[in-house]
Amino acid sequence: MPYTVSTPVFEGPFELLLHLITREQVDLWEVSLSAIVDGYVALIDSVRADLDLETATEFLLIASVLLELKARRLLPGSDEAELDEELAIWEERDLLLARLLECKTFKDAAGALTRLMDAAGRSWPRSAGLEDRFAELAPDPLEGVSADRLRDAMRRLLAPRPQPRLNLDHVAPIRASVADAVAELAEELPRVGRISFARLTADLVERLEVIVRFLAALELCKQGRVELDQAGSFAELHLRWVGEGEPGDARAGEVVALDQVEEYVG
Amino acid sequence: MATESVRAIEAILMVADRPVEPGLLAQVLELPPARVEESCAALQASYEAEDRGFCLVRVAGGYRFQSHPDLAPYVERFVLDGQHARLSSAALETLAIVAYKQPISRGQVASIRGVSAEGVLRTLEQRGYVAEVGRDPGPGQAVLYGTTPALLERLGLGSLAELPPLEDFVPGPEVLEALEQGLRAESSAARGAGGEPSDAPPPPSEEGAQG
Amino acid sequence: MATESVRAIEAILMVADRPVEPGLLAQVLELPPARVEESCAALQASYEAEDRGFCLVRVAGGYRFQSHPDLAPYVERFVLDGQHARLSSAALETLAIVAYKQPISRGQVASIRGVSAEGVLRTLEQRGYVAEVGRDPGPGQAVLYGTTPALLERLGLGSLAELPPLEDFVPGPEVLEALEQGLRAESSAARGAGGEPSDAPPPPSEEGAQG
Repeated sequence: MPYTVSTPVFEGPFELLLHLITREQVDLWEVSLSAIVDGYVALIDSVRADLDLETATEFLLIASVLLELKARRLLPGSDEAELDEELAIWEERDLLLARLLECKTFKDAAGALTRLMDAAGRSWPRSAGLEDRFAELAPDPLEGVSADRLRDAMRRLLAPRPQPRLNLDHVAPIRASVADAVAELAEELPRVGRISFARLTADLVERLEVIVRFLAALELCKQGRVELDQAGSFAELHLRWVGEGEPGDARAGEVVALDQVEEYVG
Repeated sequence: MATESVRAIEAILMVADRPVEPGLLAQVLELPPARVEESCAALQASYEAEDRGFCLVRVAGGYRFQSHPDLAPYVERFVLDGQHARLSSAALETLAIVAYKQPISRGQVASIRGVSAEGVLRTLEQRGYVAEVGRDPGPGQAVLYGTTPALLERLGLGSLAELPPLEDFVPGPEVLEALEQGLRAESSAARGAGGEPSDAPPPPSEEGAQG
Repeated sequence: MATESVRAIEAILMVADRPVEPGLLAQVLELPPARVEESCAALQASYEAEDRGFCLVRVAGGYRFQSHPDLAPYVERFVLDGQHARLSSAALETLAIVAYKQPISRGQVASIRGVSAEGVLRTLEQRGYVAEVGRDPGPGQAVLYGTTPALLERLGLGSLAELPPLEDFVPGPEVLEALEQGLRAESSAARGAGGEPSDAPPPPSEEGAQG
């Protein structure tokens, strides 16, 4: 299915979500990501001559948000979904709902401000100021103005004006690097010897961090420094340090090769 | 016919280049402020009754003369440089947040909008619609922003109290329902492609793998 | 009662910063000039009959509203009170631009500031801090402004060369563009302006590098 790009401009993820939910009635899970990506590539090809960067990035943003939403559901959830986790998901949903409502409230308030401005904009104020015959009387407006203040005003004026830009932090607010995680594990595992993956990641809040730890564990396994064992499908995963360095030797981690380890960042 | 003080108000407003507070008029004319307000109201009414091409309005805490909105097409042609440049929707939303939530930090604005507020706030500051009004006493001492009299002038409002109440914009039940529906689809759809949205709890992980 | 064109004249004169030539009014309103003169005369008469605190006068350049001479004592008190005389940030910015980038046209000042500069330039001119120093030789022959010895005196500077340097401040692209548009005009006007050679504007370093 070809995905046509019609872009009302979305300033942020909430706005995009609002639009998707209230206007388009899109079921986020029905949208095929590969179709979106194909459409995106086709779009870039067709408009290469005069590529509207803004539209292109906007579209990329939409795709990324959808990807994030989808990805969230793909991440290792728990089979035996713990109550806490389930609550957390509902809490997350309520939080998102509250933010969407707030976003919508201020969007509508902005609409009211626009109407006020449009109405007020039909009048122009009198700004002629003093007639010449009174000009002499007025106190000197330069009272207290130094040459330095002039310079400061000029520097403010010359400062580059900010360009509107999209901030993509929301797409992956957490930056986690596998290299860092490998280093952490290489320091921690020799100390504890054997540990379950669940315990190893118990203090992590973000799923991305859990994933990165998992990838780090795989990396160490590949390097032959860690043994993984799992009793069966969905059973508890255990890690055991088999690399050089005795348990308790914190320096063991320093010898782990970190080149070629990927970074997972936003 | 017209009293001297009423005429004096007309004369002063004619040479003013920004709205003049009634308190200042009262001081110059040596009149109680209430009398000034009465006189201004009388002037407003008389210009209206005479169908003048200008009007006397109260904006940003003061009185000023301005052209009558009816005549915008003519004035526009005369003014040439459209001084009423439009704001982007991003700027307007940010402005709304600052107007209703002031004083507010950049971080708070960003968290409501979900995108960085730095660029937009700087643009609004350059336009003179928002300004630093203080510092957060907490750690970090974030700059706090508020709106300016120039914004009130641009909105044609006498004071911030004249802003339409924010409650007016809180989405109604149908929007709330639509949003809930949308978010529900998020969790239910992953259970089975094309499934009816339901109140189902979040999906078990093994099915997510099909998505 | 009042015809639309008469109301339009009132509206335009109310927002004009300088006297408006009847020819310009006629053009904007698409009326024969004689009709404009008639309407203005009728307005003058009506303000007088109503004993307004302002009047419509015909000065060299055209028509303008001004305060009624009777009420000068009140206007003087208002002016002396000084509350409206603070140098606005708009005036400060405009003065800075003229000081550092002179000679410069009104249009260039406006494009650097992002808003119209007419009223502010006029106030600064009235005050004797800026003055016309020449004309842009290009089409339109825009008036070019520069600062006066009175400004230098006020700031306690011996010459423009003593203005605090902007150092290595790199202007944003839109400022550069605004300046580049006027470079040709600026350089030729600087030759033609014939100002005191010692007061020549210091060539700001960042322009030297880019121009």
